[in-house]
Amino acid sequence: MLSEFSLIALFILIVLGFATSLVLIPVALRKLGIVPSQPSAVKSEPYECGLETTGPTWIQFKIRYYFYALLLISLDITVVFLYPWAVELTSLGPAGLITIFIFLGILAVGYLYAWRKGALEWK
Amino acid sequence: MEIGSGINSMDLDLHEGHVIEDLKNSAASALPEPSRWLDEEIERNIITTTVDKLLNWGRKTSLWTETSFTACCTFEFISTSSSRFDIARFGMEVLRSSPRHADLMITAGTLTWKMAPQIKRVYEQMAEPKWVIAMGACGISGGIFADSYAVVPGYNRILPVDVYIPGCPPRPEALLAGIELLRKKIEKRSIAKGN
Amino acid sequence: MTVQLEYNRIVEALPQNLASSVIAIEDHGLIIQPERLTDIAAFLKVEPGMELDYLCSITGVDCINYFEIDYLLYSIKLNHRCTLKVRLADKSEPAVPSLAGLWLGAELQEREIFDLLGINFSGHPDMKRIFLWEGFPGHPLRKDYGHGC
Amino acid sequence: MAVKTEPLFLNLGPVHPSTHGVFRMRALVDGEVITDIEPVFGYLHRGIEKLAESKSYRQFLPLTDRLDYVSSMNNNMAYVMAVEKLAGIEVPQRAEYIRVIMAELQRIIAHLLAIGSFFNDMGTFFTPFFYMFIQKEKITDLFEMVCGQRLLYNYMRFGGVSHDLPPEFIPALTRFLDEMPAEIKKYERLLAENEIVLARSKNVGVLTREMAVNASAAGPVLRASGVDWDIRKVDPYSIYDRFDFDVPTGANGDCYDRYRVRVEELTQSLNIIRQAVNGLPKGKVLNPVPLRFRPPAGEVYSHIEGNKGELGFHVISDGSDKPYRIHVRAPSFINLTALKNMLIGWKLADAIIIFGSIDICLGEVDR
Repeated sequence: MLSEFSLIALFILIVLGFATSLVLIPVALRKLGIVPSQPSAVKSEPYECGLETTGPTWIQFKIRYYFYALLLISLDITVVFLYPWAVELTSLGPAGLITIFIFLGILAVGYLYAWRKGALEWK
Repeated sequence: MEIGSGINSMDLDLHEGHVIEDLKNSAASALPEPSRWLDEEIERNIITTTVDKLLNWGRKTSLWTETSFTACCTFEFISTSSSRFDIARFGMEVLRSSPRHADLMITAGTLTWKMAPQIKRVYEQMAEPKWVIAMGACGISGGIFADSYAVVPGYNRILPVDVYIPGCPPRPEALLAGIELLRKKIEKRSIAKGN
Repeated sequence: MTVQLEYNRIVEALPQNLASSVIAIEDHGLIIQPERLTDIAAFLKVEPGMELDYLCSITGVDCINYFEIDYLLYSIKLNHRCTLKVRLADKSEPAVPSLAGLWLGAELQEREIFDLLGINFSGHPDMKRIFLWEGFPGHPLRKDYGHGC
Repeated sequence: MAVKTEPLFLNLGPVHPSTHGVFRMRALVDGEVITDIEPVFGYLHRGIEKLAESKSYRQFLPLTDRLDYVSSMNNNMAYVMAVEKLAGIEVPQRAEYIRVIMAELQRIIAHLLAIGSFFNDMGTFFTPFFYMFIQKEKITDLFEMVCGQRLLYNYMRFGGVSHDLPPEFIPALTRFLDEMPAEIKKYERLLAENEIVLARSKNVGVLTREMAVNASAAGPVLRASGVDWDIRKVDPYSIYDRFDFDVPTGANGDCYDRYRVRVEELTQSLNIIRQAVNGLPKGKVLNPVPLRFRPPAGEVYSHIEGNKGELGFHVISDGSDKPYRIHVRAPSFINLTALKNMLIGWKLADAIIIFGSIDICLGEVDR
């Protein structure tokens, strides 16, 4: 039983190896001096159309952006739950269908509530 | 205009005025072109290794241009990058407006002293390896406006320039010839020189 | 055809207190005293026969012994034009009342004349240099400004 | 739920992809809505008017090409007509017709670039721009045939034009005139009724009629606000009174109307060129002017309808061979007066479109 999972473990190893190597290659090239790298103070400053930034940038931002992000995440998670359901749709039969609709109904209530409260208006 | 935390636009103007005056006083003579190693044929003991060849091939065939265009040459550059003269044959049709993604700065147009600090700052914020093409007579020597009180007589006062392209504006063919010169120059780069 | 408004017709239409401030009538423009510029301009803007509601362009000229500023005015409805001229003999502290209150179009052009000629427009909402940077020595369009940088 | 937010100060700075050159705006932004904006000029100020005082009349001609480098034929025509009016120089009929043909061809190029970059700002990454660029290259070939240059032509002289039309010019021009309407229809199909274009430009950046007149706006910006003011009709110069064409005006002065006025002006310019080609007389093209050209002392203001608005040259001469003072009435520069009123209250993305719809050229703004 355990051997079936060995493929998945191999897959994870390859993915991790690929990801870390992508990150480490530029660092290695720079350390070996193959790729030129001359960091300077001006280079690390933010780019704002060729000028220094003025005024504070860590400021109190509009709360609207935060609402949008919350709504987006809540709806994204539902999609994650729909995948396993969709794969096993035939074997679950009508019972599965009903449970999913209950699940989506609860989410729809939350979404409509946010909509009514005006979280989506952008003024 | 009030900018908040006590600054108003007049303070900004004064600060920027000082930056321009300092740059104007310090940029009295032309910067040396970074191409003196081009003619060092004599001590050719360092053969360009395959790594050099690979890196130089990769860099010269995908030069991304920084859109720091100022004046009339802009439209001649756009003509060159449009479908008729097609700069895409050189892998250069990508125009980057942020210096972070660009590795070639084509200075298309007249440079005034008020614009000089910004162009210098954008150049310094570009990642190595980077090159500069001074396009047009204004880029080389201030061109038709050389004796004006507000024009920098040539980009090499503030930037190390690699290739100069004469013309006012230079024809697209001249621009492509300049780019061909730059590509030859990139082929000669080698890690041993450490640049 | 944009007809040139005859200047004596303007002078007759001006009320008594303004008519005295007209110095001379030249073929290129009506020369008026700088102090009464805004009153005359306001009058010409609303007077039924004139209605010069469009300020086309302002030119500043450094004639050696005085500064001259020409205001070219159009009437869009009646399609005629008129040029007002102001001459400032005092070259050390040249100042003219600003027309930015009457025509918004004057705002940037007056800043340009302040920047390049050094003529101050009193009452202008944002009187500062427009083309050159703060700290630029002198005003380039003056005849005594050294040539070149 | 009004939570206190602080404004962010932002530079839509000189090095910016959609400021049509080196224009800069200091913006105070609350979230995305612009609360205050201040344009900063001067990044391309080359002091052309000061250079004019040390150049002869003939030497100043190439400098006028570099004023609004997208419409150098119009700049040449305006300057040359001003000096001719000052010195009373006669222009042969054939030269007048050639000047009208060149000026209208230049208007087509400038409007194509204006519309193309207007859609660039809207986010269509260079597709319509390069469609219109194909037509622009065709006109550039026509100009190259006539005067050898692609962008800054220096074609006109005091008393006419420098070269006569080569024999292959008229056939090439008629070929262009025949295929251009189909191209304009292609743009219309792609862009005119596109709902994204409508959503993003209808009632965006409205310039009311009173504000447009008060802020001395000119050209398509003024006509889009409903003011029927086109110098070719209102004060016909050169031989424009011989052609019949109508002046498109918009209704409520928003970005969409400015775009529509420019598209209709394309067809009107084609119309004028067709009439000019049919009426083109024979004869010489230049009454030569002496080399040491000295116009009489005096002052003249002569204006034409440039593609961005009324382009005027105020030439003051003191009888010497160098102009005493040349002032350029730059439409791009004065059209920006109302920029602040048009931008405040809109989002940053809309501000870029409104700014693009005014269509300025930095060479003319900063001179």
